[in-house]
Amino acid sequence: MKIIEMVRRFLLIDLLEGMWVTFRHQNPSDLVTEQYPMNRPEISDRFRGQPRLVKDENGKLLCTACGACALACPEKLIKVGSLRDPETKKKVLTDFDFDLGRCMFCGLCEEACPSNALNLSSGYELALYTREGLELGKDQLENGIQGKVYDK
Amino acid sequence: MPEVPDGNPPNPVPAQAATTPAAAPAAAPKPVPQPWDCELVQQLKNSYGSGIHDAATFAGQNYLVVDRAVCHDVLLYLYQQLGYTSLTDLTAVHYPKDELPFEMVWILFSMAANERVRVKARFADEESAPTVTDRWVGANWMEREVYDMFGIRFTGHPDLRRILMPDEWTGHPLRKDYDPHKQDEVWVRKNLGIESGQ
Amino acid sequence: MIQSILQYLHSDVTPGVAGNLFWVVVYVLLVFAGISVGVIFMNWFERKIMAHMQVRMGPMRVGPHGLLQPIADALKLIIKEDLMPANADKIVFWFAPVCVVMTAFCGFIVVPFGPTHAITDMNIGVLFMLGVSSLGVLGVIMAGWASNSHYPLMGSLRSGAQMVSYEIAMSMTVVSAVMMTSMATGTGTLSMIGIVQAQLQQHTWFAFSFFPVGLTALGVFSIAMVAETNRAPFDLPEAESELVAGFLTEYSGFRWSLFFLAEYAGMIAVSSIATTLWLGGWLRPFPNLLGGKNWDTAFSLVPGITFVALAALCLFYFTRMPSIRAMRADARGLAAFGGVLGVIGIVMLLPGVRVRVQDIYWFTLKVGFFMYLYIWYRTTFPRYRFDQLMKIGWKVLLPISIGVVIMTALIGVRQELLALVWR
Amino acid sequence: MSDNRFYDSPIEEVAPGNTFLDSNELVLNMGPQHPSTHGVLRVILKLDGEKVNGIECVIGYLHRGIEKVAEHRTWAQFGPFVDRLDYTAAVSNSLGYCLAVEKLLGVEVPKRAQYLRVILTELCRLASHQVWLGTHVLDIGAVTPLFYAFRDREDILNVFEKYCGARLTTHAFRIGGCRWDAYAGFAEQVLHICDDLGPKIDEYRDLITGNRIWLQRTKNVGVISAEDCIAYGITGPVLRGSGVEWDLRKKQPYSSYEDFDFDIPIGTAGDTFDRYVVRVEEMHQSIRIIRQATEGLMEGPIIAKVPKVIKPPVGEVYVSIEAPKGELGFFLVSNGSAMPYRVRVRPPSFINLQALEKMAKGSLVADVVAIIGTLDIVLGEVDR
Repeated sequence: MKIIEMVRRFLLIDLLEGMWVTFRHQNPSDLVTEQYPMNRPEISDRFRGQPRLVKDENGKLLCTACGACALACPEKLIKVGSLRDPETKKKVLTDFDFDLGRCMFCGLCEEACPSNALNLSSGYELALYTREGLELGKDQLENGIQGKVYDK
Repeated sequence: MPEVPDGNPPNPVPAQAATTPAAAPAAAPKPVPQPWDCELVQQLKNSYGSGIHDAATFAGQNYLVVDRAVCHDVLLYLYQQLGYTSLTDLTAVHYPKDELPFEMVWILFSMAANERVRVKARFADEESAPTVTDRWVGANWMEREVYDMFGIRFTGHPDLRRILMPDEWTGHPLRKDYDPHKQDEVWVRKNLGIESGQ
Repeated sequence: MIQSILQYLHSDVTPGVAGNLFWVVVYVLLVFAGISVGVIFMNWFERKIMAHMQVRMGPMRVGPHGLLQPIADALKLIIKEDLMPANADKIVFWFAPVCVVMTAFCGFIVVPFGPTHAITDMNIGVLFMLGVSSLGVLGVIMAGWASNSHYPLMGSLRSGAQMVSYEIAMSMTVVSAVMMTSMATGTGTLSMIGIVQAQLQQHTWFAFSFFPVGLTALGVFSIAMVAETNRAPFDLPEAESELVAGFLTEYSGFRWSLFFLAEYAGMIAVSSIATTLWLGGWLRPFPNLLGGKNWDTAFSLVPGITFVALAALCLFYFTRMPSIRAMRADARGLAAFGGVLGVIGIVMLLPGVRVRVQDIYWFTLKVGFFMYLYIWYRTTFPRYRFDQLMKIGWKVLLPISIGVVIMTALIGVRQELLALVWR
Repeated sequence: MSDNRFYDSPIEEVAPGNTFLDSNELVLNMGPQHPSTHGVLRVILKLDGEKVNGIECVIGYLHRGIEKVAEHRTWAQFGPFVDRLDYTAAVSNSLGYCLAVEKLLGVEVPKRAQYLRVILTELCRLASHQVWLGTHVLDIGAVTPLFYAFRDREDILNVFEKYCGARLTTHAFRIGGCRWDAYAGFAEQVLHICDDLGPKIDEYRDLITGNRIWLQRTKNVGVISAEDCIAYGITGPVLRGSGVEWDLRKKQPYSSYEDFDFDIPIGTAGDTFDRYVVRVEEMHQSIRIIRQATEGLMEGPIIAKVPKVIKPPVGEVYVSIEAPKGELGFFLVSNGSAMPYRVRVRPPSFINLQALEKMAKGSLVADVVAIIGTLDIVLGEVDR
């Protein structure tokens, strides 16, 4: 046993083993990286990304302006503005401010929502040129951030 | 199914199915402190008498409330006689309204008995606590942190400086009277060159 | 004038030996440009090979498969702001990269890319090469000193100690190869061309003569040369995880790129020594065993065929490129690159050209093997610690190399020895 | 933090204004921007040539006051913040915090949730150890294992993404159990990782463990004895590498760890190599646990009945778990309101890092880097 060890050491077998591992991996089928804008990663269903206000079949917002999300938010970055409709005596959503720049995508707001009206969707390309652009209003939450689309 | 006109569609709703849990086991009764009485406590009481204010068990965890005068001796006694060889944690809690506002907490641990015990002692403001670095080297940084965050000084500590905050910072952030938005404006202006670090 | 220029084409000596100034200048420019291009593509190869060993793609964006990446990098480095630390020793800081590049390129004066493809042939060629290449350490120490900063200082001191200690083992093995040259003729030579011709005469590469002495010498040399050029696993002077970038820490922009150029040129230079001394330099495989006119022609076709094959590969991948707008420029670039390679390949197949080019081809191939080893080591091995590095240099490589010299000498005079014993 | 300390510190004996050349010793300032200090750790080294004569850590560059933040959030709202402590093992932090609050509330977590927690926490341990392996080996100079380790970590992060929608700062568990049930195909994917990872870990072994350079660089480097470990309060793989068979998962089982069969790997010499072996072996043990937990995953509820607004009774608890870095403890003080009165995190990295001084003194510069790597610190946790 000792002799085998010595022979292995003398013939640099330990180093050659490691070199064989790296050599083997040159096989192009071992590649794992992707070319991002051309290959996009698969996003899971539960992904917590860009916040969206959900609409029902008739295109009406599900939000009832209860403010549960604003209460649940650890960063207190959600501000819900509402007016009481004089006819139906129901709250109507007027404003929904979401400061994405401070959001940590913890998902507590969508958890708190009783009507599943707020959703952290699968959008992940949220980079913008200004901080102000990250202060999303109701419009952007409804229709998504209308960023510039770049093409090579 | 709700729909969104463009951009990234919202995730399917079933992801939230778990928010309405099925029947779960009934919650256990809320824990309350029970008096803790065992040989160890008796030994301590025999040695230190009125120095041991309280010995209790809360949620299955034992703790001792001791007088500040004997706290160091109690800790050493626990180490030497009762085998609580490792200091798991050392921290403080601030109760600004109390007469003795700072409560030091030492969490000791005995590997042989697989048991933890918390030792607590109250200190007045501006009062120094005894260091335990003479027994546990690892207490060095923890005591520095307590000094940094609460302003409790430790007598006999080899190197009592701020550890997490900058050296020249004024104020001790984890005190209850330290507002979360408060900062050392002079330091921020001088060292960061901005008006506010917020 | 023109007559003498044309006359040289019929001679079979190097321009330096012929004393033909025009061709010397041409050769110097060719070698300088060739080495620079070699460094640039070495950079690309290194990044690509390392990337593939590490299951990633490497540069992919600039040009097809990142082929233009080194050129883009070079441009960036030239345009980049050239910083000089306020407390630096200005003159020394300025001179250090110049010194490093000068010494790195000087060595190529005597490197024979073919029997006539060398700038000159010196009778002390190997000695000159070793001497010049070991001067490079001067520039490194100057860089570390002039930066007036801790990391560069430590890096340059490490580099100095390291180069000096590995120089000895390296020279010892060279001595063994030089001793081998005297076997056939009885008179040894230090000339680089002479060493290769000695291998041709002895019908063997020195790596395989006196088995396993030659191979051991090559092994020792190939380890020492890695240390000599500060490459992994002996890259302590620029050990990234310890010294940030070692002696390069304060350098940026063009100055930094000069160090980079010098490092790779140095690698090529020491690999050239190894190739010349042990792997038969420019000689094609089996020049004696597979001798004769037909074999000569067959082997001389190989370079051209290689280039044509590369061109075919490029064109094949051109057809496989995804036909989307974003990739159009890349696809065209690849096709154009293939076209250029193809033209070069066809030119190389011409009878007049192929005879002169094939030496360079075989030489490059052998140097390329060492270059691949460099990259391979770098991807695989952890870095040695300084004391361990010294231990290997002084306690392992030096005794082995001295043993190699003694063995070479003993085997070389074995007949005389035996005669002595028998008598 | 500031330059004043640099000159006031006991290490610095050269008067400002003189250059370091006037002294026999060289003061090297490593960090906070340095390739191998694993974040923003600053280490001041007093060197004699290459030898380290003195060493001092300066921390706090990543201090975000998480303990203060906790006092102004509700119990549930603090959940996402603990992920930012040890960001390479967010799930473990989440488990520790949830267990502590549950202890305070006296809530019994359903069995299925406990098993899910075990699976995810062990996956997280694998991911954390892979980050450690890659960066540690990178510190010692080998580049390639980093990429292999990250490639394999990717599979685990994919499970996290599919389970809870985030890869790094997962916020995976809620007080009382789990928010999400296992997704369709969860068990298959996890078992597939278990099958896959074993051979891949062996591949690292071919690349590193037998390598003579690796052995020379790690054996007898950064040795710390078991007694010293206990005196310093060191926990986790560093303690086990010194030969103390101590693992909270076995000794004080939480979240159903008592159901699973696994070993505690321990070292003998307490050097860098032993810690390396312990961690790699721990990865194999984690795979064993995950396999058992996935195969034994029963049906049932995943969250206990917890009031919407959590108001624990007055009292304090200390609950600790075996995080990948060591014993991660949460000391919670409740005054009966909806917000914690005090949250104290016992960060394993912070306490382990203290031993750097002891371990690195008298070694070489290259060893300091290796020792920082072997302590497996995460500055998010050190500085909080």
